[in-house]
Amino acid sequence: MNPVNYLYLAALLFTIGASGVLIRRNAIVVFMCIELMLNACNLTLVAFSRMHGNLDGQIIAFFTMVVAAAEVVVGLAIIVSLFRSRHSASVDDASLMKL
Amino acid sequence: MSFPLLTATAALPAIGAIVTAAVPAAQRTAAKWLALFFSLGTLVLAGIVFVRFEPGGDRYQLTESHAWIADFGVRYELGVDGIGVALLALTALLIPFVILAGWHDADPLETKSSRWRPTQGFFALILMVEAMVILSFEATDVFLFYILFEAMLIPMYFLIGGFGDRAHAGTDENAAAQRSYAAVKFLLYNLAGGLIMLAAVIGLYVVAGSFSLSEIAEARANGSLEMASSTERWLFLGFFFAFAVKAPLWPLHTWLPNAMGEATTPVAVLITAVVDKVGTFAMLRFCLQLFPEASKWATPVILVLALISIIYGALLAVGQRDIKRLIAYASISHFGFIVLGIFAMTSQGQSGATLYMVNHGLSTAALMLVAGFLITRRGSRLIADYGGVQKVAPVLAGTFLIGGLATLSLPGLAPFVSEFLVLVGAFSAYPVVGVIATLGIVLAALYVLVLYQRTMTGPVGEKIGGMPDLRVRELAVALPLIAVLIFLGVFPKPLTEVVNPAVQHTMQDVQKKDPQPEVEAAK
Amino acid sequence: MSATAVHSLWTRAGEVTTAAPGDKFTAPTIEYAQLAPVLIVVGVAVLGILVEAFVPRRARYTTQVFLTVVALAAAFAAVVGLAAGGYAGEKAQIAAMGAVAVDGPTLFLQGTILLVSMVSVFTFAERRLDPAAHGNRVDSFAAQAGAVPGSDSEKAAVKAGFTTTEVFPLVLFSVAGMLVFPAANDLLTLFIALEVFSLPLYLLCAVARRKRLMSQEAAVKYFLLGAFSSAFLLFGIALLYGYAGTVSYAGIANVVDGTVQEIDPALASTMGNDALLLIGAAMILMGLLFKVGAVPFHMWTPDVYQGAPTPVTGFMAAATKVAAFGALLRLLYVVLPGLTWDLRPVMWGVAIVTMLGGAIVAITQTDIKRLLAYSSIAHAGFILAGVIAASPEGVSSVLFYLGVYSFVTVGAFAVVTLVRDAGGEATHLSKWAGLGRRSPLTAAVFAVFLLSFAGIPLTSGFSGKFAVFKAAADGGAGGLVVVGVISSAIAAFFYLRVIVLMFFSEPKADGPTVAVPSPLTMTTIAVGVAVTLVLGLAPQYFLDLASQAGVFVR
Amino acid sequence: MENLIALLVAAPLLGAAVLLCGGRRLDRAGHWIGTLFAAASFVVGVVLFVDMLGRGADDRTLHQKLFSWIPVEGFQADVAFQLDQLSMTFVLLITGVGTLIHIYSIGYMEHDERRRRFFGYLNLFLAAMLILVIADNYLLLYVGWEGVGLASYLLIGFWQHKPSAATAAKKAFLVNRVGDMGLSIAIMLMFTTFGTFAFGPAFEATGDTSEGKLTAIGLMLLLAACGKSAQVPLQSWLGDAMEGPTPVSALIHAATMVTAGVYLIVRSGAIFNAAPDAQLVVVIVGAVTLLFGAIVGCAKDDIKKALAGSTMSQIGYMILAAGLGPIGYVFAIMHLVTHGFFKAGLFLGAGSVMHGMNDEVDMRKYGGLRKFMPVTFVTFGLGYLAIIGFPGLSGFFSKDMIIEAAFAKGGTEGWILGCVTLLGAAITAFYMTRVMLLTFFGEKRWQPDAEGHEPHPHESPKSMTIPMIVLAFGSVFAGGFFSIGDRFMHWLEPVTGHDHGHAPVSATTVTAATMVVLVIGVAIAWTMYGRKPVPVVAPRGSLLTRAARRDLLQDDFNHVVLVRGGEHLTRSLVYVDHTLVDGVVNGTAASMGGLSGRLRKLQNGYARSYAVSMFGGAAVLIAATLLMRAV
Repeated sequence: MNPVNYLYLAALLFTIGASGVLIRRNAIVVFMCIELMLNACNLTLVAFSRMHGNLDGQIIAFFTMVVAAAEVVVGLAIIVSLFRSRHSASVDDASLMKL
Repeated sequence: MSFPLLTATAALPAIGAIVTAAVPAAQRTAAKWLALFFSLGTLVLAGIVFVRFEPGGDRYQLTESHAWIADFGVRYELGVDGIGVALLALTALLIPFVILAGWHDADPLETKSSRWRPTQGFFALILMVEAMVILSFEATDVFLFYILFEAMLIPMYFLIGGFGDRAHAGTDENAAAQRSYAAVKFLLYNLAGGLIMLAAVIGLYVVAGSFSLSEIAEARANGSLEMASSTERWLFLGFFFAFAVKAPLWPLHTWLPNAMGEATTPVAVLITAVVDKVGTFAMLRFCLQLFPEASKWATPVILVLALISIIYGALLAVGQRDIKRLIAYASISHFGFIVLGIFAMTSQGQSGATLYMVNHGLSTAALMLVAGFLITRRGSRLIADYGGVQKVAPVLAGTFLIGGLATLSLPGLAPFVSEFLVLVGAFSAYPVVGVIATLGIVLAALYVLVLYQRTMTGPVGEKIGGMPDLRVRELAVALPLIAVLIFLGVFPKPLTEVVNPAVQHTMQDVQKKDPQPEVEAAK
Repeated sequence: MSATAVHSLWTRAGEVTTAAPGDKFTAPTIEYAQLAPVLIVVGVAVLGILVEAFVPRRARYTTQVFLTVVALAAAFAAVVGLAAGGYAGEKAQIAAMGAVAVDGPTLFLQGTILLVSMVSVFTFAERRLDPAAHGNRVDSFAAQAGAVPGSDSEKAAVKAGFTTTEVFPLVLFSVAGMLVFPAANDLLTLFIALEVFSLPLYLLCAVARRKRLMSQEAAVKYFLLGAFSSAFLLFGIALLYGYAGTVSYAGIANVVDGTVQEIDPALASTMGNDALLLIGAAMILMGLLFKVGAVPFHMWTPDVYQGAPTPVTGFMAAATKVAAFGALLRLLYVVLPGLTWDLRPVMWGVAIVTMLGGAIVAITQTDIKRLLAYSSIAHAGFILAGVIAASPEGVSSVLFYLGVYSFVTVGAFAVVTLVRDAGGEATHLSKWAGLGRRSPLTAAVFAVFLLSFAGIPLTSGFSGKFAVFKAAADGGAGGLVVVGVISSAIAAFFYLRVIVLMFFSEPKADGPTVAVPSPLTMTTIAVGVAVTLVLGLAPQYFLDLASQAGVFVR
Repeated sequence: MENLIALLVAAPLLGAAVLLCGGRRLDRAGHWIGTLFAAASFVVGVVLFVDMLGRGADDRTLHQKLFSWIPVEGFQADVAFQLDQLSMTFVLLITGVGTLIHIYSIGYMEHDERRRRFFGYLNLFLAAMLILVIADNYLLLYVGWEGVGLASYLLIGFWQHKPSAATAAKKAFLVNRVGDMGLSIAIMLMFTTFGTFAFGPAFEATGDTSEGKLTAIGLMLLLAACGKSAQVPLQSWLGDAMEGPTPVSALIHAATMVTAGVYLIVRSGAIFNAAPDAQLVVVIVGAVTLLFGAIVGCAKDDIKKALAGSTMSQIGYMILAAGLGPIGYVFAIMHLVTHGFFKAGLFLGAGSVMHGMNDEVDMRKYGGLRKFMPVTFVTFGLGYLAIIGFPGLSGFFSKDMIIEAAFAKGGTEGWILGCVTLLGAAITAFYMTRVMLLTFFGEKRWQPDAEGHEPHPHESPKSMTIPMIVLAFGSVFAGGFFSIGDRFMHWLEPVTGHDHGHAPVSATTVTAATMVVLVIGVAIAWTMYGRKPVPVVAPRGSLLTRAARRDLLQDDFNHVVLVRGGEHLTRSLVYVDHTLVDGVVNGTAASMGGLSGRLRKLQNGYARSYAVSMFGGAAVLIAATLLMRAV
């Protein structure tokens, strides 16, 4: 398996994630897409870690997972409270503030 | 260390501003007297400066120098040359009259809110402007000057926008809108000019590594500071633009009629007679001294702009229907003369320009303040609303006429001396320019006399009948100004003595010699 | 990058890994003294969580405020102690195994952040502005953030006198992240610090007492976009790591400069691939530019500033900007100086559109908080001009500007909290008409802040702007100075518009009232005014401080 | 003795100051104070004159330097006076006639509530006029020059409540300003050419100067003279200036101020002598004005305007003489002095008539007044005889001299000028006879005015008649006194120089020709106005008459070209200033606002679009970075 393919895959995942953020309306899905982007990063890190033969990348990947978890906590809290007051998780509905 | 006289001249009004602002709301009259007191104190100090200044002495005298912002290469450096002394004296002289003339202009219309203290604010702001203007005439550090040049806009802005002319033709709302338009226009125009100057100030520092006027001038003179001519030109333009806005020079003048029209007359006087002088003063002190080559390079264009200002301002003054706007356009014409004198780069032109600054301040103050008394009586600024005032209020009409005659530079009154010097100076260097500028004196007669004729003569107009003549306070404003105008018209020597050496220094800066008379050149 | 080359690298790299001896692990050394400011803040933040759990509800507010202020003060004392101990100068060093740099910029920025946070916390703790609900004094935060707006449970919470005292530990966590952010000396620390200060801010945005829907919306937007941008940042980190094989700033810098000691084959291969470096650097930059609110990554700013509780907005606007610019400076000056010429055009472009964009769009704003948001965007542009200067002077000018700007910002938002009507803060500009007539002092103070924003001489804003522009001009960015000057002129217009409104318009009959604050908010505002005037008139001492602090340790 | 010179000016100046600043409490004594100060000045003048006569012809110039006025590097202007024979002549004329007219005004202005101020203005005028004639440099002369302009403005517009008076005053000042422009350019030219503008040094330097420069200076001085002396093309103000009280017309617009232009040219003789082209233009202007004024004078029905036309014409004579150079200088001044007497007398007479006729000025509504006001008739008649050049009276001598001098110019030029002057003399005889006949002869033609008040013509009070009588004496005897033994020529010659020229015809022939044309003129007037009754309403008249009534259409030209054109210009400039100059600024502001409004729409509230912006931004950032490396 060519290791550069891991990078291509990571880039693809990152792009998919980013497109999801841009396209999807549901806040939860958007959030999941961001998680996908983070995981793409993890994949890159791990791949490079392997390439360079040091562990830094892998360690960062662990940190990223923790951060992602923390983000989930905070993010879900916010999204849920929004959902409860609006009965909708659409990010487009949340556009009181503009101009 | 000797007594810091120059700082004191600026500090006294500044303290006065703070004290005045702190007067409780109910004690309005006390605030007025305090302001007057402080302005008179400043006048005394300015008088001491005038006396202590030795015309034959060093270029900058009574200097003070203290470390200030070392990181920016900025020092608190003060010093006056003859030009500075003359304008310092003018400022200190005019402010008491401005305060007296505006005695009732800022009385609150309703006294609902106990915290709203417009009167105190009005006089405090005037004193603040005085302090800043005086300090800017004394600053010999470019940065210090720049700071004051910009900072004085703020109190002016509040004076224009916050205290409008109560004789507005439109409704209250309309008046407020017009006023804030004028104030914003004033500030934005000047701020834009100032910010462009800021870029040039920074550029100057990058090139010269110092803000000290004397250091830079010395370095330029002994060749240790080489400036590429393109750099010098850009920097010059940056400085000049700001000063041309403030002066104001055509086509950057359009803020002045609005500002002067909407402001109360004392504030209008403050704008044109005092604050705008900083612009022309700075041309003389900074443009010529720091960028002599670029100044010479730009001279043709500037002279043309000055000529346009003279003729254009005068023609527009003829076409105005509003007394205050008329005087504003007349001022634009006069500022054209001042710029013409400065950039003619002859001794007569520059001496004339300096005297012109002083004299224009006095004459406009006389004309405008009396016009203000008139406008307050009738409650209208439109010329068409007047007529026959001379019949009911002869003293008012008489003082107005003298102010007008000073504006049209009648010999015997101060402005004539300066206008003629400017014309001679311009003529000896650029004959055609001088001849065209002379047209300005005809047009000046036209707008002044048309104004006088329409307001003061003819049958007594509607609502003019019961108009009272000048009161004691108003006489106390008009008569001393007229006395000074006559005195300086007949005996301008005290001023020219002070100004001449400074002009010679400037002439050396730009390395220009007066053109020789043909007779001597032939020999 | 050709696939085969990488493939061969891959295999050989594998060999190296397997050959790594396992007995080289050494216990990490942690310089606790140098990290004291951060540790104090984090420690008290944890303590604050415990307080939430164990201290009775009535005493929580007092305890939390006390703890927070003490923590910030102690941390500030620690910073001062470190600076006095020479860590800002000759003793500057890398601490915590290369994770954190303790040097001049770090200490200066940490000090600024701590002071700004302190005065911000005063506004957090303000309980006199809103009328008391059911006899309980309330602050700007929701009684119960979890309750649905307008629901019975919320009413019950209000009635019971609940308050969200959690905001104080949250602020402390956020401050802790901000303290580390500009000090971060490797990319991992950078990322973690970013998340640590961002996540509490997302929450803080969501807990406004009034206009809760807007508050929640702001939080969602901030959160989603923030997470989005940190994903970019992280990807950039991954790429840089891939390029240099290390995440430490010094290591990357060496690779970028080509001064790296030993080049193993893997590194040799990735080093040759500039795309990794450039894309990585650009994506990290983007993450940081998002935080500072530079165009085109600024879109969150107005909405979030408007929706968040005003004390939070003030804190966020001031402290985040300080921390983010600190990190940006370190990144550009320590990691990427070799890329200066590559990044310069991009940074120029960003600076220009930021200055102009912020100033132009602000002209037509009608909400005071949004207006200040756009103003903060324009200011980010000005600071970027100083960042681009690429000289020690540039660093110190940026440090100075940040110090100046943050205090004015907090002060300005504190004034915004005072102007109220029945619906809470009256942020629509039309409501501010004639404020100068009703309460001249408040209006005057706000005018001072606005003038400082506008960069009028004799206010601190001018000193800062001048320092930055001078550094930029010295650094060869004369063009930026011209653009900066032009956008200053444009910006002046909308500051003036507010002043015109306050002073020259007649007050409306149904206009807002100005609440009389407690000494807390008064302190905030007073500090803002004092800083504005002192640094406007005599900035020399602080300029000295900033220029002494202007050297990064590597 | 020099120290007295300043006193000449100081006295009336002090009078003006006292009267104008004194306020109402001086109302009752104001006229006496004014007269006193004028008389004091006259006395000082006489003392100085006696002193001057006591000294030799070459030692008669006195100097007095008061103080340095405008000392600026390379530019020295002093307040310094120079009293020589030329100045002395003017001083005596000004103070003498001035004092008489002060006395006259006491009666004439008796019922005017602002009489104190009137005397203040008169004193101001005297002071300014004296500065004008005794200044020792052009700049100080300019002060006097504008000062008399101001006084003239104030006095023409003295009855300010009449819009016509206010307009006339403004017009006078403005037209004069155009002339003043010429004077100031002349001074500037002198400064750049000679390096000075004091009389002595400047005249000395003429020898070293190119003729072109001198011609330019001369022409500019001529422009100044045209303005002040109402010469074509700046003559239009004089007719309107008759709106002022009649004593003012007599003093300022007949005897003294309007002759300042002649003074200027004669004083600048050294310059003109070296610039023949300029002299030629002067002569042409004089000749044209001479005829112009005379023609206008023929057509006017307003007695003062007819006299104003005559003034214009007579000053045309003087200017013509002055343009002849040394041949004519002396005669120009001599005619000036005699004209001062008889024209002042004529105006005072006209004022006296108006005084008795309820301020009616239309001669067609007079008629037969000789019976009602005999003193006026006699003095006016003597003035009339003097002006038409009745042998033996003042005008006969002075005008005859000018005609002779014109012929003496020599060549074709001399013939043309001589004929023009003769023609002028004929027309003068015609229109003055017309005035005389319409006013004092024939049937009474006055009618009740709109309110039914019929005028009751009566003789004026003593204060008015005495000055008229004194002036009549001057009109009769001055010319003879001056001419016998060429007294006047010898008196002035040291200052102006004199040259006899080459007369192609003998003096006797000229005198005879003058007599002939005089008789012709009188005869025509007699046939037209003396033999048949004069209609009260003026007939339509010929084209020329109608044009002459309208000042030969010059005012119409001014109105159309200058006033209308100027109005259009200013109006369009106001528009330009508002829409274009200001429009650019406001437009910039507005376009900023528009741009802002458009950019603002990008902020649409949708988080996803914000993300797009970030994503796009990142893409641009990356692309740009890569691109920079590629470049």
